Amino acid sequence: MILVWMIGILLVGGIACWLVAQRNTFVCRWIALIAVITAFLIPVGWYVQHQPVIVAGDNWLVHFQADWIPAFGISFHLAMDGLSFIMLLLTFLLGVLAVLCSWNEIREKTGFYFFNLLWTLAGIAGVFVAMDLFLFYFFWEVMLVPMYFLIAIWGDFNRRYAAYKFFIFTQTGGLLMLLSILALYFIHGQQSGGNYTFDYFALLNTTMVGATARWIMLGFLIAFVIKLPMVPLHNWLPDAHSEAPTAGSLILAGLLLKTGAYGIIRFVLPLFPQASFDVAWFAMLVGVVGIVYGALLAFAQTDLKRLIAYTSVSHMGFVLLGVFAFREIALQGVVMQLLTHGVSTGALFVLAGMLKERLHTRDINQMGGLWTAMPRMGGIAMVFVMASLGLPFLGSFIAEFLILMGAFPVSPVLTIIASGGLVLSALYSLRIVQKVFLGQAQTVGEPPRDLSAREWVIMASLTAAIIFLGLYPQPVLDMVRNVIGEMVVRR
Amino acid sequence: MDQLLAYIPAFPLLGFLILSLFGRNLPKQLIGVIGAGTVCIAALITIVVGIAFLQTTPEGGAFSQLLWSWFRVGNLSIDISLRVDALTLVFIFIITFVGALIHIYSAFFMWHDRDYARFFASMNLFVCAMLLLVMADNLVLMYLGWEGVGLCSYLLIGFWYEVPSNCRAANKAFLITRIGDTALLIGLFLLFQELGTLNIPGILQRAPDYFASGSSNIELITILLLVGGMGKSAQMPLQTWLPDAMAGPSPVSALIHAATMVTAGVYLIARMHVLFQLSPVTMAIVAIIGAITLLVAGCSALVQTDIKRILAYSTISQIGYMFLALGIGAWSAAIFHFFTHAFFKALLFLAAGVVIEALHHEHNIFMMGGLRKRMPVVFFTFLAGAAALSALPLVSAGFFSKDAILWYSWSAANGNSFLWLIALAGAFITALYSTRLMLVVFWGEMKTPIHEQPAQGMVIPLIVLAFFSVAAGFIEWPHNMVHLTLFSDHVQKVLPETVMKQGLPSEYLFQAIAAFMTFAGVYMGYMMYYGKPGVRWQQSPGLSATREFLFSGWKFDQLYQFLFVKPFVFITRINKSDVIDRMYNGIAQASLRLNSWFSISQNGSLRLYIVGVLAGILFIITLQLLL
Amino acid sequence: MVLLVATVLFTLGLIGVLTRKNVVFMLISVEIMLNAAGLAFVAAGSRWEQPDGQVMFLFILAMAAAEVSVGLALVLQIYHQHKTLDVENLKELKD
Amino acid sequence: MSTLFYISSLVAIASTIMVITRYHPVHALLFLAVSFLSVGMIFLSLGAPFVAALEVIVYAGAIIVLFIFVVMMLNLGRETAQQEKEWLKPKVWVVPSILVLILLAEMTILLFQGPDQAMQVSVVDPRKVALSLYGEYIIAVELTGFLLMAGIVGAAHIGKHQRKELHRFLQNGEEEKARQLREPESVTNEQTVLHD
Repeated sequence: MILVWMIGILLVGGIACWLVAQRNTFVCRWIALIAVITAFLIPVGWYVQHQPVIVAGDNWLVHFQADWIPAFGISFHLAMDGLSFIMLLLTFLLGVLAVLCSWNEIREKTGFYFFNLLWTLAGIAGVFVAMDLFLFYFFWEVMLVPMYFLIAIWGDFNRRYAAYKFFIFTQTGGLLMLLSILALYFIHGQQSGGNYTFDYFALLNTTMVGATARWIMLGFLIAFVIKLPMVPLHNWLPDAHSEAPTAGSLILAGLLLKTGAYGIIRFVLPLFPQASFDVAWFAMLVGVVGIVYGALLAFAQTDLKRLIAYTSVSHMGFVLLGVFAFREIALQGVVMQLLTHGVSTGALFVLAGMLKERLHTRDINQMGGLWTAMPRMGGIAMVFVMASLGLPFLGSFIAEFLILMGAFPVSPVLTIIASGGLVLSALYSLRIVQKVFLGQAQTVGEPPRDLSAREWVIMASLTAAIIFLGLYPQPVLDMVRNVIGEMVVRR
Repeated sequence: MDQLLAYIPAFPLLGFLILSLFGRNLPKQLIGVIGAGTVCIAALITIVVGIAFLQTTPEGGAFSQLLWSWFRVGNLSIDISLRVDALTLVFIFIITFVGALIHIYSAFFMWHDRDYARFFASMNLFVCAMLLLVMADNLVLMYLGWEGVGLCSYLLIGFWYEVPSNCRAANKAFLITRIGDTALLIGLFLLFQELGTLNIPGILQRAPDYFASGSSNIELITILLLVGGMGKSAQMPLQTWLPDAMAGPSPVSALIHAATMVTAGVYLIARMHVLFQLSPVTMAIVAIIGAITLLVAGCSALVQTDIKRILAYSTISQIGYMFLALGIGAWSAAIFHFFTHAFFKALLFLAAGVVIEALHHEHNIFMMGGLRKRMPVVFFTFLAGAAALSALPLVSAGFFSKDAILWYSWSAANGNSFLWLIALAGAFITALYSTRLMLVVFWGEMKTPIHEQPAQGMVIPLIVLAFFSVAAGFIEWPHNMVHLTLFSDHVQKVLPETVMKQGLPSEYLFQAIAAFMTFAGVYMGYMMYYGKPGVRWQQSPGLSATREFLFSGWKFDQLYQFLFVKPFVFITRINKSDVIDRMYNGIAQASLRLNSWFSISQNGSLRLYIVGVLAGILFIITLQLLL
Repeated sequence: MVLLVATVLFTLGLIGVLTRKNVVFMLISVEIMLNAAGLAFVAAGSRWEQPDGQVMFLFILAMAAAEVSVGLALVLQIYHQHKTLDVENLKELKD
Repeated sequence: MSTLFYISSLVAIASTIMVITRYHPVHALLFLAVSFLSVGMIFLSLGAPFVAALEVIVYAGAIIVLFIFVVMMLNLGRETAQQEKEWLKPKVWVVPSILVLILLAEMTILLFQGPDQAMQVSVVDPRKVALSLYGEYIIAVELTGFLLMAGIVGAAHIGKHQRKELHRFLQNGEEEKARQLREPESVTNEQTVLHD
């Protein structure tokens, strides 16, 4: 039931924001903030209550099922296991920060903005807990459309182009997934003698022959790797990230990309164990290509947000590499990577947003020497740049270390190339620091302000999160151990 | 005693946290006290631990403390736990003790700097990371320290970030060491795959049973570890970052780029000695790399004009000696050289810092001169350091350690005359450039007026370090002189004894030759630079090309620039806007083009539409008729 | 035979739609075509002795009535706005 | 096949040809009425009296009347006839007519390809039609109801005499054109006033 509450609060909060904003935008902001914080507190409170049970108990921690359209075997089936729980926490944490960082940034159509923001969050949360494939598709779209509006209305100069591109890419993937879902639905229905259902757990038992399984699997996989994004399909990402408003970038980088990885772990691997194993070497190869290619492109960019966007491409390559290594260590690393990348890249985007707010540019050639004026921001930026290049004691290192460690026995050559990506990541990460914070201070106008209290709260919580994940990742690893373990066994 | 270990890195960490969070609001005095004080406390604890260790060797030869379990996944289990054995003890002593002296020195040296707090925060973090590196119980935690010192090195080289060249130097240092680090990381993966553990005692215990000596896997692992060590320790061919790293403040050069961080490679190899002993090829490579490096860097040091760059090249060269010693299996000699080198090189850098500060940030030695009378304390301490560097027999610590390496390079089982000759040539060159440095800086006439005398707080560390530069050697004498081998006895609780050849000539002969070479170097330097500082030598046209070549560090920078940097930048530049993106835009363009074609037919003429419909019907019916 | 008549009527209607330029005439021709289609339906119904053909005719009738009312309303508007009923002059879709 | 059928067919075709060749709209409408009536006769001969009645009432009655109303409202008279005469040059109608005739030929061929059976005429009485209409076709009837409703509402809405309004997509740049169109319009109004 808590799952329904979490999503419901966001949906209702979104509508309330929209309605209230006609009268008073200030109240609207507070409603949004309170809604997200409540949604955040629900799983936290639940965790505090049930903590001893989690480690010992079975995989599925919370179940909720209600009929939706029984005629077509569609039910409103939500369930949460360790993986979902982790992703939900990330979602709401970043959700709170997203609301906070759009506090002053958004001045037009505030109500509609927060409506879209909360609905996107609700969609993402839904994606992480939906256990009915139809419902999953539904939430998949719920998170897509408001995001489109966020980019298209409150974006930057080139927002239309970016929003279209984002929409077309993701929608193409989404439709392919819908086709696959339907195919799976019918195949399962025929096999089980007319018991047509979209339920995840029922569909798990579908048996398919090689070619069929491969095509259906590809439908899912393509949808997810577009979101991830995998290299030849990554082009929506730099545009969408760089044009979206700060909170939009935060959610895009921190959460939307994660839904792709989550989908692969939740659906592709368990539903099509053999078929996904067949494409594994290719997926790993593409992942490694993504690591290197993303890093090369990131190094060349002069637009700060674009640069960070390409670093996401590079980091998500690790996810692909790790997932298709089919090793427990690597999969645990992938989950860590989802978390830490969400936090660290999200933080970098927030920083870029703050810089843009102050300097009105995203061009790193026009920045420089900002450390003098903003030592606090510089320090924080240093932390996250270091996280992005995988410095130990920050969470990203654990993630990348585990992924590489897990993938190494499977494919030493690819892992070594991927490790080479670490050197490249140092290149682009240091470039950020050097171009933005180091060097001679630009003496145009008065120096920009350092962090305000609100921004300080945002950055401090992200910093605390990334350091905690780096020094004590064990709770996360314990949380997903059963899930991952079962997946490895299944293969 | 075990419970005390965590406090050694914890105090510098505490200093870092206080200074980085609240540093801006604290008064400068307090910052200095916190910055230096935390390291001093760490040094005191280290001494307490050390005394306890020496009195009663703990069970298993090491103190160890488990702090918390870092992460456990599958069969991989990594703890945050510390371990201090005899080898680590030497390192943490140097790190905290020399570190404390340097911190005290910096409290005065950096007094006028705007970012006083940031400096001490970074320095404290460095000490903490370095301590973790050497105290780590497993290789992942060691890697944490390894990267942590890299970060601090980066932050401190680029401390004066407003000068672009400093930032470039910092980036270069970070990147080149990063290449080594990545190799190290891959080595860890391979090691884990083979042995199933990353615990240092576990590895050392299992390796001899698991690996056949000289098998390809162990060679590969050790080579990867070696590359990691080469990156950090600035050995060929990854040495180019260290001279540029001198862009940082002098105490930084002293602490990070002379005494501690750059010897991390030495520590790694010594720590993993079991693996290296199993792989003779790698051992040979280590020795050869050390030999080449010491010669190449020594030659470059001969012609540098920047006082800190001279010392930087000399550092590379001295670490080359350590690698040489490691490669021939003279483990304790290598660690002993690290021990003495830490004192005298830190001393030299600190003294150089005083000189530079006194002369208005003048780095060029040919703009100095005549400082002997004006700054006597600095002169004498510098003299002690330079004597140790050039290994003057019996009166300097450097003699005892370097002589041991020279002796083993011939007499150890893996040694040979070739390595010995190179080491001997290196000794000659070292003496030559040390003399040059001394003569040019402290003799002759003054070219730049002295701006200020060093503060008392800066002089005391110099004197302490000078004392150790002379006296530290006396705890380990050559076998043929006094039978006092405190250091190697201590270290050999962990490290194996050096295997010697049979039927060697007398050790006296080698000592005499080494001493002769040193004096020859000093004499030649005296001939060339005394009185008229190298005018003839500098301006000889035939030599100027060679001089230019050596001055630029054997053109390694240019070579890398040409081989790696330029192609990389070129590739990234041409692909800035992403080729793949063009493909998708191509699709979009094509649809637009099609749209413009088709929209011609969409012209609003109703009758044309109907004709179109009619043509369609006709077409279908004709088909029906014909088929 | 009836179908032949229906076909002829249909084609005549089509000719009318194609050749006339006046919108009113075009509408008239459309009516002829609809009528011809209805004729074909009724003929088919009568051939098989089923009521369905006539039912279909009824629907066509209703549709024709609706179509002509809307169409004529449009004609009125077009005439008011453009002062012409020439389809060649009514190409507003062109860009 | 009865003689009635042949005669009424011939009349229908002839009057339809007249419809599409008339220049004057009222003439055309008169011939259209004849055409409808003769089609009604065909229905009778096919044994469908109910439909025949409807044909007369709805087509020949209601629809023709609608047309005539419009023609009267728009004042389409001799001028229109003149215009039509000018427009209907052979080069305008020859090509479409040939196309359509080809179509006719093809359809005829298709018609006669099948097994040629003599048409048996049998009466389908209105009762059967009504039963089936409100039996199996009830949904279609309701839909037709919607359609008629929509037609009425649509016609009422469109037919409202309203000011010219452009769609917002067309507004840019169309303002100018609209103004240009409106100016000669006022002139013609004056002229008509003068003529009257």
